[in-house]
Amino acid sequence: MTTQPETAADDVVAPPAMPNQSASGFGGKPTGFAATDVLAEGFGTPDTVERARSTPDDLQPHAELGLKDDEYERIRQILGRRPTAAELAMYSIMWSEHCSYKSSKVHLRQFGEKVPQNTRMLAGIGENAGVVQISDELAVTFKVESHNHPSFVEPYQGAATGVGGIVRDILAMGARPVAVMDPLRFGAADHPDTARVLPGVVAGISGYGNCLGLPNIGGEVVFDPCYQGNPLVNALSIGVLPVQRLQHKEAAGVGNVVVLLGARTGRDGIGGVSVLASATFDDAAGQRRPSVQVGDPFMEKLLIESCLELYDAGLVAGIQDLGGAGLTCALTETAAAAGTGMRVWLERVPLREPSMSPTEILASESQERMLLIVTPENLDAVLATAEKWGVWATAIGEVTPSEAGGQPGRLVITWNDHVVVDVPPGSLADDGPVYARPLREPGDLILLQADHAETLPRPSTPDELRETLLRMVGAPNLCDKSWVTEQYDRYVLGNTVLAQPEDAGVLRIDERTGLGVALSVDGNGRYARLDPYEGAKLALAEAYRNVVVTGAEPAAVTDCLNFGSPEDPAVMWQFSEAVRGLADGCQQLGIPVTGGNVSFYNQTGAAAIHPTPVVGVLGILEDVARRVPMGFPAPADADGDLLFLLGD
Amino acid sequence: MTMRIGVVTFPGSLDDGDAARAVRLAGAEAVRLWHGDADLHGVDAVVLPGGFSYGDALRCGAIARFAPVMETVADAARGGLPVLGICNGFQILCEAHLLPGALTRNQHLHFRNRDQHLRIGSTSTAWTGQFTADQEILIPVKNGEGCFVADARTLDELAAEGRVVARYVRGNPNGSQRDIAAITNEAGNVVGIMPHPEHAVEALTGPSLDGLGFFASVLHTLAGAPASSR
Amino acid sequence: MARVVVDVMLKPEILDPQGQAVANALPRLGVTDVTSVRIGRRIEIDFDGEPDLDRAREIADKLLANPVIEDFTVSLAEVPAETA
Amino acid sequence: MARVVVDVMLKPEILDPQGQAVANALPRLGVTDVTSVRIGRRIEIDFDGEPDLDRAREIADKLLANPVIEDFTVSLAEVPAETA
Ligand SMILES: Nc1ncnc2c1ncn2[C@@H]1O[C@H](COP(=O)(O)OP(=O)(O)O)[C@@H](O)[C@H]1O
Repeated sequence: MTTQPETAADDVVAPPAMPNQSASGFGGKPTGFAATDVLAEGFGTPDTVERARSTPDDLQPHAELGLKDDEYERIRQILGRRPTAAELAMYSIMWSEHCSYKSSKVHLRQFGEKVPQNTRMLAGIGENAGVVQISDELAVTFKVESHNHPSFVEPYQGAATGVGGIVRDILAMGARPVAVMDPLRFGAADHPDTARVLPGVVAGISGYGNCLGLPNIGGEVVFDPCYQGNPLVNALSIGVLPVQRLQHKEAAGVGNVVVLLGARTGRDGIGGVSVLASATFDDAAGQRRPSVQVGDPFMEKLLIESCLELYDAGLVAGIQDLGGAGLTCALTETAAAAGTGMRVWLERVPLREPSMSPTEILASESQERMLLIVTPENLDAVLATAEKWGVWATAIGEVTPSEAGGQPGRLVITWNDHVVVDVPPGSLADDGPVYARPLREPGDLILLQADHAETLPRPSTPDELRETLLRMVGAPNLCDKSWVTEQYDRYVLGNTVLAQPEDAGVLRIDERTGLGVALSVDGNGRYARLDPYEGAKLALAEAYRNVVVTGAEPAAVTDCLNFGSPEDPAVMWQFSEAVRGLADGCQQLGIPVTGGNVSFYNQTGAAAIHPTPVVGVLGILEDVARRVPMGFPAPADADGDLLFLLGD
Repeated sequence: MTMRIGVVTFPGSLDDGDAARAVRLAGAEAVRLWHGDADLHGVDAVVLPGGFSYGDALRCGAIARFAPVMETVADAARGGLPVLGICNGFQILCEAHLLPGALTRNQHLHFRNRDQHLRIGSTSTAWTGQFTADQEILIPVKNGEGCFVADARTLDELAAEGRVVARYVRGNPNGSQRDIAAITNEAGNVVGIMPHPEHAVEALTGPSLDGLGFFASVLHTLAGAPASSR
Repeated sequence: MARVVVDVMLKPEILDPQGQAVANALPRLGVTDVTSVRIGRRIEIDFDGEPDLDRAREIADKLLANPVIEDFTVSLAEVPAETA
Repeated sequence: MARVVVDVMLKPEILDPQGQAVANALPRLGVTDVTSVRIGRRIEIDFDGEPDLDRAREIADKLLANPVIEDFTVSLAEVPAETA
């Protein structure tokens, strides 16, 4: 892990080997993103803008990449020509459900419209993570995200990189990550595939989170057959920052340098976002294998330390994590946010495999990378910090002016002097398609709701009661979770005030004053299946109560909305109801949704999972020494303590 | 005079901040030492903290052993400087051959974090003088590779020479041979312990305050009551 | 008795953080001419009677290797006399 | 380019819980004639120029194996053409 400043300083770089399909290791007919490079074959150069102009009628595999015919037409309109292979891949990634929120956008607006008056929020929806001010000097940022499909294909790496991804979101806001939580859903506890998925997922979360030095302060383990072919692996992280260290993703400042920081780029995870997360997960998982991302928590730890050092030294003008959509997303979002243009030399990106094509470099989801915008005079200091921590840092581009007349600039990407991308970045990042998909209440809902619990037989003898009780305490959803929680470090950093088996985790944030936060994540897919509106509210209420009983004052909400296919009107109805319920609930409780994540296409064949909104609530404790643990303390005197039941 | 205790940070160290906090709570000054800097900056003792130095690649502690700071630490340790290796620090001390034996994958193959009872086996080391013989303490254990192994002769020697500093009681969390949780070198200045005393120094965040004993002990040792004289 | 050896290595396109960490440490040992280090597993399976390569391949595929990210090879090996 | 392979195995007297776990799982796959499974590391080192077995042995002794619990062997290997 040496830095590579010479690449940054040098304009002359030995050209990497030509793209070579057979070296990609996937064999046979290229699929997914490799297919886009087919155009380049036989020409010795990648598909360039120039070539796209001269060969307008070349057929392009847009459908294979998940783009609808009309979406492809819109791309041609935006560009005034057919897209290049690299551009096509970028649009397919950025316009995928996962990145564009094209089916959920119209519903999620409610979170903004119904937001209560609140002065604590420093950054909200649309940022990498919401930021909440907790004192004059300090703020916290937190968010929950899904990594469901990758965790089914490869449980260990899928879950591990889920933790890695959410931690980078937190880091990108300027915060030091200080804890993680992991709401999990699996199929039946006694199903053979659960024996594959659950231990792998738990080991992955443990392996990555423990190695990063982040205490795990809570989560959920829920079993239900509806998750058999589609487990839910959600990961939450929280970080702390001094208010003035808040970072932004804007690539502002013409002439500023674009620096790629962290691990080298490899072929792992190519197309993972659009291929894995934005399609129904039905056919052989084997086909998706090349999309597996492999995490390196050690590299992420170094990345965290180097970024924090860079922030504190004031060396960062803008920053964005590389998440699901890799460089494609980071480049377009940073440029679009500032309205500037950007010029990128793709051959400067440090590669693990020299034969990667420009499209592959842009689409790679290699983990543990961040994109920095740095002023030219700070570049050397940035490279030196990276070298100190042993991470790669490479200048790969620069910020360019907006167009004449105040129009946003263009993102121009070359690869060994071939112009492979020339697009308005906003068209990728902000102006993707938006759908108001049809909604229809599920046909079986009336029957489901009519089937009351009151119709179940009740235990009527002491023996039956005993038997029922034993069955309940032994039930996988109610039993002791320490097989899972013991694999997680809850002590590291020395600020964990409450963790398992408490209903909420409590962290000390400020050792001087005792200021701290409480966090709980909850969800109940069965309630939400019966009534998604009330189910979402219930999840919110449960997390809210769990936070309140520690003595904390709830301040903010994050959510991960796990649903089936948005193309199914019944699922879309569940989704719209759940969002409405969560937004109404937050309005009533007077706390804002500061961020979250939507995960669609969680289904096996035609069968969707139960709609599963998972809600995280953050509360503030002025002094964590006054937290209320859930166990009864040993009574101080012989009379014992009095118990009260509140509420009705 | 305030004692100065160095806490080394390797790439991948995680409990370095906690170790420094424990040092401060015990009344000493914590001096942060960097793996790439061979200078110990005149500290009176050194703590090698827990974590995953170099990502635990190959074997835990295998690469950290070659860090520039470790050469100095090893020389100083042979010269009598008190050194405490906690968890990953213990692994590094074994890899550096400053302590015998090795730490291997937990027998049950899982990372395990729980509050663990230990019995102090030796109070004549630089780090345990403030405990009483056979005292039972409660501190967190958390590791994936904490199973202590050594050949029978070494194990017998450790027992015969009173160099088993602590044993697991009420359950062995990782399959360690003879329930060994902590050992010392012949001189008693170098101690390696798998559980985490630095996580049991505050009532608010730990299962007990028992961990403070290790840090209080070394201050007492340094203040002029050499371990060997008790 | 017969011994079968299964070598499991990460697929070439998969990141090998362990190998990388070792490669980065080598210069400190004075070794500068190493271009790559990859770390995998070597599994020695002793059979009671005849060595059974097909059996071993099946075990490797189901239990020893993770076909999503790893490749494996199976071979016969001499059993060193002293461990037999 | 030249590749050297270092195989590192736990000494026979050291317990190998991972190998044991695999051995215990075999009957469930219908395999009952395996007497022992041991899991070690296979390390592939690519040198820039000449393969250097002595160099590799030195690296193995100092870094790749822990002599307290492990034995190692060093050998030359063919480098598969496609990764060259
Ligand atoms: N996946 C998980 N990760 C971390 N902690 C968990 C996980 N699952 C459960 N826990 C913790 O274990 C404890 C018990 O969980 P659970 O039985 O689900 O409690 P409850 O039913 O009260 O929510 C809680 O503190 C919870 O946060």
